[in-house]
Amino acid sequence: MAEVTLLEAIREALAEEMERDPAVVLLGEDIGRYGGAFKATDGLLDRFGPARVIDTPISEAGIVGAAAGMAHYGMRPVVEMQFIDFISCAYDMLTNYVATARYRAFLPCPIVVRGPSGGYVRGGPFHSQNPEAAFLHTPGLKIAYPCTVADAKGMLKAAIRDEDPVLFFEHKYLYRRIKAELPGPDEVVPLGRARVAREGTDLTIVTYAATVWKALEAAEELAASDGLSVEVLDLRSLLPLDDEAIMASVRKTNRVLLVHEDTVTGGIAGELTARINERCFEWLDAPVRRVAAHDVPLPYAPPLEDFVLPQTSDIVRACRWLAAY
Amino acid sequence: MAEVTLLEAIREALAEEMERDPAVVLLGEDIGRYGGAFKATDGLLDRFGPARVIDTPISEAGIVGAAAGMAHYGMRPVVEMQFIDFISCAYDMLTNYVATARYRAFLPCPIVVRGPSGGYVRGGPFHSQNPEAAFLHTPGLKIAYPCTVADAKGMLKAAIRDEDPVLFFEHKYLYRRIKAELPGPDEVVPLGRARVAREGTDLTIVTYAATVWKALEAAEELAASDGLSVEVLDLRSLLPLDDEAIMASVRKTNRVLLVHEDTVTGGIAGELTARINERCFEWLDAPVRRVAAHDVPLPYAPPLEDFVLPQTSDIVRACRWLAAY
Amino acid sequence: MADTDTTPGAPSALTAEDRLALYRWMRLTRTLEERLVALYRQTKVVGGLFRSLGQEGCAVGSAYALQRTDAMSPLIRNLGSMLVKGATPLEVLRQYMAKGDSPTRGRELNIHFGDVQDRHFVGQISHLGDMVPVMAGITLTFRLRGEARVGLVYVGDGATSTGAFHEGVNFAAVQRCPLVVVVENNGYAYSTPTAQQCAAERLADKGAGYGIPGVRVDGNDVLAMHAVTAEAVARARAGGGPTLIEAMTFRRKGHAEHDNQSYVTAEEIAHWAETNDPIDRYVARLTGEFGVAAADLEAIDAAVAVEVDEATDLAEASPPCDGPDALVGVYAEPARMPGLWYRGDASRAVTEHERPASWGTHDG
Amino acid sequence: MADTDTTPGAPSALTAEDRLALYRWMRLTRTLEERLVALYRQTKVVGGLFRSLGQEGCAVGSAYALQRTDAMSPLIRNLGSMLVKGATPLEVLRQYMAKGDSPTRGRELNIHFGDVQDRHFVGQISHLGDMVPVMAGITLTFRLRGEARVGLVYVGDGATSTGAFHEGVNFAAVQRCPLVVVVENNGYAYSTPTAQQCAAERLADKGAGYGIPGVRVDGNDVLAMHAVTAEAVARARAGGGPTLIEAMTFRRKGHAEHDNQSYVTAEEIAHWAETNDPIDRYVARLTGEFGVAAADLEAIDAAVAVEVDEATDLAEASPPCDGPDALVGVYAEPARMPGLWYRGDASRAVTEHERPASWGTHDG
Ligand SMILES: Cc1ncc(C[n+]2csc(CCOP(=O)(O)OP(=O)(O)O)c2C)c(N)n1
Ligand SMILES: Cc1ncc(C[n+]2csc(CCOP(=O)(O)OP(=O)(O)O)c2C)c(N)n1
Ligand SMILES: [Mg+2]
Ligand SMILES: [Mg+2]
Repeated sequence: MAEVTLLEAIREALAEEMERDPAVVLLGEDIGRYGGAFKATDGLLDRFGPARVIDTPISEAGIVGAAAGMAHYGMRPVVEMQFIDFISCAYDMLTNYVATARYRAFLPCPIVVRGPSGGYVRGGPFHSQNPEAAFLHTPGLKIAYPCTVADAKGMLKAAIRDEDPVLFFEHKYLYRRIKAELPGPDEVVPLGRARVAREGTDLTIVTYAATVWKALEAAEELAASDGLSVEVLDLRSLLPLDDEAIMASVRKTNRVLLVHEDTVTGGIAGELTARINERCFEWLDAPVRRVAAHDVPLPYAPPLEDFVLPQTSDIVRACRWLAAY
Repeated sequence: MAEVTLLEAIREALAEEMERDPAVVLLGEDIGRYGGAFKATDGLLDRFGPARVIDTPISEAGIVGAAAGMAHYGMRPVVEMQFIDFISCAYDMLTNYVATARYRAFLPCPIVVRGPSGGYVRGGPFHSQNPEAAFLHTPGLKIAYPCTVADAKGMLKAAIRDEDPVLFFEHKYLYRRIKAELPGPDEVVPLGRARVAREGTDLTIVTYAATVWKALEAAEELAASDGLSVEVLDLRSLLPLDDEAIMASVRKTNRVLLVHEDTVTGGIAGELTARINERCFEWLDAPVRRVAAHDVPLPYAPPLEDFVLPQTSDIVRACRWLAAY
Repeated sequence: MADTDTTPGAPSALTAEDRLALYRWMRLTRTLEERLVALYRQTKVVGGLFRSLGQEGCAVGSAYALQRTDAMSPLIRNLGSMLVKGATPLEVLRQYMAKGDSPTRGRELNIHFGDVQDRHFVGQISHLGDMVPVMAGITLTFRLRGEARVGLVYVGDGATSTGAFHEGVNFAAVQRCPLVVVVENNGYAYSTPTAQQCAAERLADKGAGYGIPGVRVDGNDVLAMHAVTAEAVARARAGGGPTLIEAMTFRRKGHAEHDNQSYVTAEEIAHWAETNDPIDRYVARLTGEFGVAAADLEAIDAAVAVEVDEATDLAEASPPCDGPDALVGVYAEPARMPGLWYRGDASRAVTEHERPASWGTHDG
Repeated sequence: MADTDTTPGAPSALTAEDRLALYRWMRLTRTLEERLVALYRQTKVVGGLFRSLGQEGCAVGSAYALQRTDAMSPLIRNLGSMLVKGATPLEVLRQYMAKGDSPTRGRELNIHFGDVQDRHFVGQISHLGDMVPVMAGITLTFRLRGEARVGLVYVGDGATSTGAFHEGVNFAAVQRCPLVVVVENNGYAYSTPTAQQCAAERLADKGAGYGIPGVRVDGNDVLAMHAVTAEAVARARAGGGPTLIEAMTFRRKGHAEHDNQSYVTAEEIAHWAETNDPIDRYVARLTGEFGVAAADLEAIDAAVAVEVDEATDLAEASPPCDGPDALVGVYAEPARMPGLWYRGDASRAVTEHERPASWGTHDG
């Protein structure tokens, strides 16, 4: 089997789910003839026609609201945000209308809102965001953020089949950089389960998205240079969180480093620290620590962006500190 | 001096700041002749005229954007959200435009966005929200959430005088329930500083807003029934957080309970746990624990709302658990 | 009467039975609301109470142009539309009283409830304007599936200022969704007069900017309201896309019961009550032009009163909500949320908690 | 030519000097953009490059109607407007090359920068529509202070679909802000043709729904563009409130340099280039109707080329950004953010970090 990129895996997932279920429709800006800003939907208009690949006006709240209405009446809309940064324009619709629909009015609302997120791409403050933490305290939503080709495909399929709304983040730095062979067409990767990206015994790095790859690099380096055995846990699913997997790893290694690309203050690492502290306090041999972005809007110039975002060498240093604690 | 309600303290702060500085203007829905849904701006139109008390169309993004523009040109706009729940409609404008203005374009943006927040009032899912956590990972914003009459007045004055944008939450359950005498007209309470609401030595409750009062009730009860000495720290300022005050209390009592009205998952207690763990790990004699709302949209019927929100008895039980650890 | 684009609709389209039905819905709306006021004064209504006094013609006339399978999204002042579409007084009473067997099991207020299985009204949220995109999506679904169904969404003059209204109408127009947008221009949004909401003299003129017809109609003439809506519904059903209808009416009560409407002169309110009450106007027409006997209308009134009485008794007897039920149904799977550690297995712990006195919010 | 409401503006309002200035700004815009393309191909531009080829008349003609103290908010395709308003080629080049001495010190891209002290253009953000409310607020300030200043905000055909556009225009209309809204209808929003963005045939018709004048103008006729804008500016300055101007133009390049515009026929692009280039059209008029010697225009072209060359040299010599500078200026107080624990005092630690290859984003 040929290798595909993460972007191609997304496209395959969309195509296969559209093939499988006629209720699946796509909505978004420039997703039809143009195939989307990153070409995630390239070719799908030709294949499925304009009734299922719907180009929309520039109106994120309108699109998400329309998707919700469609979902109430049996459709399975998948909405593309041209860049995930624009999801903020649909913040009200997502948190107030979509997330609460089932609870307050018994309205099924199985929609997926997906799009390119993340930095390391010189996109500047409005094309590099990681908005996941803003949705973490919204009961009713699910949040997925895969970082491998297989997960991107399998979790997108799971998200589309899910009975509830799912925010699905795709790291654009990985879109074309990550390649792998894909398993069979029906590999659905369930939401809510973390993935052990690398086994280890001395300490655990809990992370997700692009920084999984940096954590793996750091683990490699630490094994070679320091003889440290670092476990890397890829959360993949941020809501719900896979508490079992997290706690199992912490109980094994007794030292945890949390890494994410979002700003340190208010990022998901806070919630993770609270959960670990609540359930594994007695197992901790060192404080849980965070490596994350500086608390600034993400700047655009390469030296600035590199300085603000977490880098592999940061993770290495933090691990050494933890291991020595 | 006569006692005033928290609501009156807000109104006084607005009036005094408008008196002091002609650049201070108010914008919001129904704030003029009607005086605002909760009457926070009652009488101000008559006193300051329609050029300074501006009734707006129903358009939260529009109002916040306009306030930002005014602030760039030397004004000090104070925006009222009729209910803070509607701040979600201005989420994009606040997080992307307002918060980044100084950093990305050297634009001063001293605005205050204030409004009634919080539950315990049978307001249902859309008139009871505590949206503070959604803004916590937005560098560039400040967040204030006072719970006493003096703080409401003094911090609002500080917020209006601040050079940067401040989200200012006013708990509507407290609006008319809390009364106190006010200090002199120029008591400005600086942002970024917590307040010890009650001194204690056995354990610390870190909280803010309406649950400060519940924590105080619980502390009282625990002193009487269990002989426990509970310190209650009122954060008041959520961004920036007063790390020094938090850590000082934790180092003194070695046991911490975090309490907030927002949902437990993704609420601010996560960030607090991370910071305490990072700086006071060695001082902790028990895990940091959270008492917060269940992870559901806040329902409206009294038995449901009471069940979902943290109550005094919950805090009492949690403190006993921590003290016994 | 207001300046309008349309003359009262051709009554021939409605049968004599229809005409009485319209009367009955308007009367039921008013009687039920009066009952709610009584219950509110007895503090049996939890939260605020929102009146549609004087706007019943607009709500009832428009909703009556829909079929059962058509979808509708009401505003807080569309109690009449809800009833026409099949909501029962009992549901409404239970909902306002936050009963455990209310349509939302106590989770949401007043007429914020829905039924997309049978009667096809969609539970709105408070955030104004948000229902417009949602209804655009529902009606897009109808169109894509080739179903001859339409949707109708109500917004107030105030809600036209929201970004969501704009994005939703524009989306519907571009996609030629079978959607009728009824803007109820009742002169005020809370305390804000329409002229401070929008500088256009006619909200109907917004239609042109979206490339859809915009018409203004006398919303207090139930037959005109019906006729204009029926025409828009027919156009939508035939594939002609959305219509924006501006219905001219007047809010004769405050925003909600707590609001004494001090910002409107007593004369203006009295003037509307005396000269432009939709029920009075309709009664005059029914008994005049249509030769209906006053006794027939009185019989309807009496039946309505009995219906509301019976529903009230049932609603009052309904059980309150049960705290732990709050944990059910946020997600399809798992359907129930876990409890909180400090409550242990004492899931009924709430009974020991303090109960803050009920405290109405000032908004819908 | 496009169907428009206006005939080319009375040229008498402009002096011979003004007319040459207009030419100079258009030429400078085009030459500077061509230089940016060259630098982009040399990978010296960080991120995407957005062209205004064929839209220079619209940008320059409108901005030329403003005074220095008037405020302006540009779109990504308003390089010409920025230059007219006082931005320098050097600033633009440094900004596109992410230099340490660029107007935003490397924090923001392309022409996202501002100056509200002197030249009065406001740094926009990417989120389309957001600048409209901001400009409403700025111009409301002018009105409230009794200053005879106006504002001009550019939006594309695509941005008119956003809620922020709607809320901003409505706010400005109600408040009679001295704001001119220029909708540059260049046929496309990224790949989406205007007809899929809005069902109205004329975006100018949106004006009526806000109660403000809406006019359409040939945006590729720099003099008409100037005249129509000057009229709207005069109305705003006189207290007459906002105007919505729909400028008809055409985007002859892709959304950004990476976009090969496959969704537009080569014929259509060629047709616009051959028959409706704003510079060519203006040159014909200048040398014909206005009797300007071709040599005078060539002299301007030569001077512009020198100016751009010199600016390029300076910009290339500018220093790159310094990592730790990223920590300065999020708040007024404290002006500097603390470092991160694992970097210790090694604030230059970044130099050991991997440097991902530059990778242009596909958007503005
Ligand atoms: C986005 C948003 N902002 C503010 C409110 C608060 N609010 C509730 S009803 C109302 C007035 C609505 O006026 P209108 O749309 O004219 O409807 P009417 O009440 O007159 O029927 C306001 C401001 C809200 N519900 N949603
Ligand atoms: C709210 C928002 N959604 C999506 C985008 C992505 N985007 C950037 S430019 C663009 C097209 C803009 O078209 P138009 O407004 O017509 O301006 P033009 O590029 O034609 O000058 C899109 C969709 C954005 N910047 N903001
Ligand atoms: Mg109204
Ligand atoms: Mg365009």
